[in-house]
Amino acid sequence: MLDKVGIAKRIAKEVRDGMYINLGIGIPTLVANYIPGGMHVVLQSENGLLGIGPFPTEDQIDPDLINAGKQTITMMPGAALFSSAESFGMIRSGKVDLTILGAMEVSERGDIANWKIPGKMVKGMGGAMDLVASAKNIIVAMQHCSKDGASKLLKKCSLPLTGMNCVKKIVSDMAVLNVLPEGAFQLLERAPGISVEQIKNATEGKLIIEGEIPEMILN
Amino acid sequence: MLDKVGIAKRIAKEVRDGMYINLGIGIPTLVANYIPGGMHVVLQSENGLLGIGPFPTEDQIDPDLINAGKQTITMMPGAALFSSAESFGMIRSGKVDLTILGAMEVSERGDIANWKIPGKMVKGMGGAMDLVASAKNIIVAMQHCSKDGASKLLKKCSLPLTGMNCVKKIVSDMAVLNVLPEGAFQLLERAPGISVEQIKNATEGKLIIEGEIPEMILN
Amino acid sequence: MINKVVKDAHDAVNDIHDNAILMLGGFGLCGIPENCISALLKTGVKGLTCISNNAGVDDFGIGLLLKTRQVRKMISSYVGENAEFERQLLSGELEVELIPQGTLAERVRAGGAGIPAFFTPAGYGTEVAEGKEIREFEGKKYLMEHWLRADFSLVKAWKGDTSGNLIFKGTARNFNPMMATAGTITIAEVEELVPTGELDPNQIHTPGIFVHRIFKGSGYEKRIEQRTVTRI
Amino acid sequence: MINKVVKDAHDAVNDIHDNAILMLGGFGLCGIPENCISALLKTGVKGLTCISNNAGVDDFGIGLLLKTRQVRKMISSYVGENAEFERQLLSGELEVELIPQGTLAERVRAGGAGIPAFFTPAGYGTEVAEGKEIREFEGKKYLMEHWLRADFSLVKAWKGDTSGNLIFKGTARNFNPMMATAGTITIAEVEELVPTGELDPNQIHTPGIFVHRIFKGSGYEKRIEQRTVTRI
Repeated sequence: MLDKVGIAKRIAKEVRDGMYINLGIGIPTLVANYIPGGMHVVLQSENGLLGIGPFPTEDQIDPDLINAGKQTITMMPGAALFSSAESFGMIRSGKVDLTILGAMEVSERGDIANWKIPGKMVKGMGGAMDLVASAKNIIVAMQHCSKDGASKLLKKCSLPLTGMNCVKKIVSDMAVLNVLPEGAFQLLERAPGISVEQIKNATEGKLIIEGEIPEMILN
Repeated sequence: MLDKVGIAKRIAKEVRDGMYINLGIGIPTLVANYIPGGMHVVLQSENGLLGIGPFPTEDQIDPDLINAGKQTITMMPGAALFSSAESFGMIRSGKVDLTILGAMEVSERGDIANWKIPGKMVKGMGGAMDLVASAKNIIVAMQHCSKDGASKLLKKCSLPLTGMNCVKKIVSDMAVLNVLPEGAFQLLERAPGISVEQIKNATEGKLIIEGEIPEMILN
Repeated sequence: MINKVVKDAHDAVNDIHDNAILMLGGFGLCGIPENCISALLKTGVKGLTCISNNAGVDDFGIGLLLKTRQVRKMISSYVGENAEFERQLLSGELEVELIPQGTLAERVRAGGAGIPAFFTPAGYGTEVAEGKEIREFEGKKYLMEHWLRADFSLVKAWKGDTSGNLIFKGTARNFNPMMATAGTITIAEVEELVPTGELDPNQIHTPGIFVHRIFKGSGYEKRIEQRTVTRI
Repeated sequence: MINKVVKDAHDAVNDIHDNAILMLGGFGLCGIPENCISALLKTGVKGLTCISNNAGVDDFGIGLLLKTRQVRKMISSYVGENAEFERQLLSGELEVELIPQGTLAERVRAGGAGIPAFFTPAGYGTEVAEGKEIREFEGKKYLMEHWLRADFSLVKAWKGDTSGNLIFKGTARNFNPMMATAGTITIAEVEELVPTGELDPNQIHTPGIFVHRIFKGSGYEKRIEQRTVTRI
């Protein structure tokens, strides 16, 4: 089973030179640390910045410069600042090439639930609904199963949806899977030490397994 | 009968301290010359400027600084530049206090026609339709009659409309009139030397004359 | 140019009446109108509807107005980080309307741009779409959303001039420019107030036409929610 | 950052194909992509649909492309000042669609902001409203208008960096920023091209994400249509 860093490392391999990328809070934020050097990508923060840099040193901290997770950050050379309306304009018009975000559940049709648990305090969807409704390419970072072993890759999400038919790829702690338009998870890679059988048992939604499934290469 | 400068001078008396004003091409542009000194107003140019200044001197000319009439201009201290989308955003949301523009015809309901003459080459409406549809307060500068004596203040416009129910006030070469919501021209002032009878004869639309109609004071 | 300067935060917000609809700029605690919020605590105005991306934290930002029960309703995209908020919400003292962040930004922008309604894909197929008109354009489904406007918009800028022109700094820009356009009365507090003519017209983010009152704020705390540093 | 620099205007526009839909920035002759227009004259591409507020004059701007019959259709708000345009229009060689200027600006902005349709009051009660859906909001009538997008957007900026970030100057900004957002491929020509990192992130009008190709233009003529001066 992959840990959070493992999931982030595997997702980093999906990044291509020249991409504009929006990273959600949590595991997706870690992806930035594993993007191969020499690759030129630009990270978007939906609160109004293209070109997120590393966290600041103590003397660089600027309260007027935060990311969407409200963390203090720096800017890369060539960064640009803009309003929230412009920010979501570029998101909705598909200018962001890749969106990486976490999920509580994903269905075989690519529906995603990641904002609300009935009975628990609802904090809000933030920008997640806009991102999933508009991104050309969405990769989800998630746990394959809940703590009590129930699958989170479902026929149909049980939680309130964030978006419909939008997830294209999943990197879980157990596997890499495509979400096919006809409504199925296509197994692409296994996490180190995880068998196809284990993945089958952990996936409630329709799972397509074709040929030999390789173990993922992380470095 | 007022000449163009006379109409501009009379309209200038409608200007109040603190107004943001959009001036159309032609007579309306002249109004800027007669706004009383000491009054603080800001002129908007719909191609993206608040704070139009006087025409430049030869050595101030900047081809990157023009008004909506494509004339070279200068900026007042405190001017701001913006895009055409932002410009019409502020027009549509009613932030411009006063719009002054020319007209070929106005109806007693406040309809205005000023962009198209059937059979003649159509150049386009430019920003006129946006301005008349959104301005809180529209004053029209116009000739009361055509060259052959036909009234241009009509029951119903004969030319294709620029906007409906929008004109609030008219300053013509013969008179100052309010356009009443119920559909009538209310005579307010006569041009120097023009009689109420002459205005009656020159106005096809419903004309309301109450009490003594004073002669306008221009200076 | 037209002088928009008022003496201080109290003069700026003093006529904000009970049950007013407010917009407050900021993302998290970044770029929030700190001085206006403090002044509202003092006027004691009640029953406010606050349109703001977030609701502050327990002891800062809009959280302060929640604590004094001055807020009747929050319209936001994310309201975490606030225990008092949670308590009032669960007890029914506070109403909350959650809106996707991009939809919130666009609805405010529409309010300031005279666009009463528009279509966005955000929320299609979710509970956000309930009761909303759905349309298909080029094979994709969209929701119709309406403009948002406010009686008073409270924004925070970095620099401003006496005519009301504003420049924001860093990601403190966020919702401030749109909110400045969507208020019947827009109140701007700035860190630096300069005479008209000192700002470059080409660098202004919010033209003064949108700003009705401006004052130089003081004592900015600029609290940081997530202090993250690179350890060298 | 991502390098967007191409060698020159020819390299920037060479793959613009016959019957492409173009947007061209500018208001009158102010802020028009002079170098891109010249390069299109040389590639000889035909059947273009040009979305541009104006259509240039007889011997400058889009007027040059009209003279060589490379334009099939103009989508504009005002097309005066051009005799050849008038001749082609009356003879039926050229198609023209006239759109209120604010609606044109907003439709392009919508195209770049992922908003397929919106409501505007401009044109209600006029022939512009024919065939369009009409809705009432708060007692006022509005038309539904759709987004505009282009295969290629050609914009002209003052300064740009190698990542495609742009700064415009004066009223040469006009339609350029929205058009930059609404092109499948956006090509920017700039007077000054600087290395990434030299522009202040807070002063950028168009973030580089919208720009696919950038080059330093040359020989800007910046013709003036109405040379008006104050006589001292």
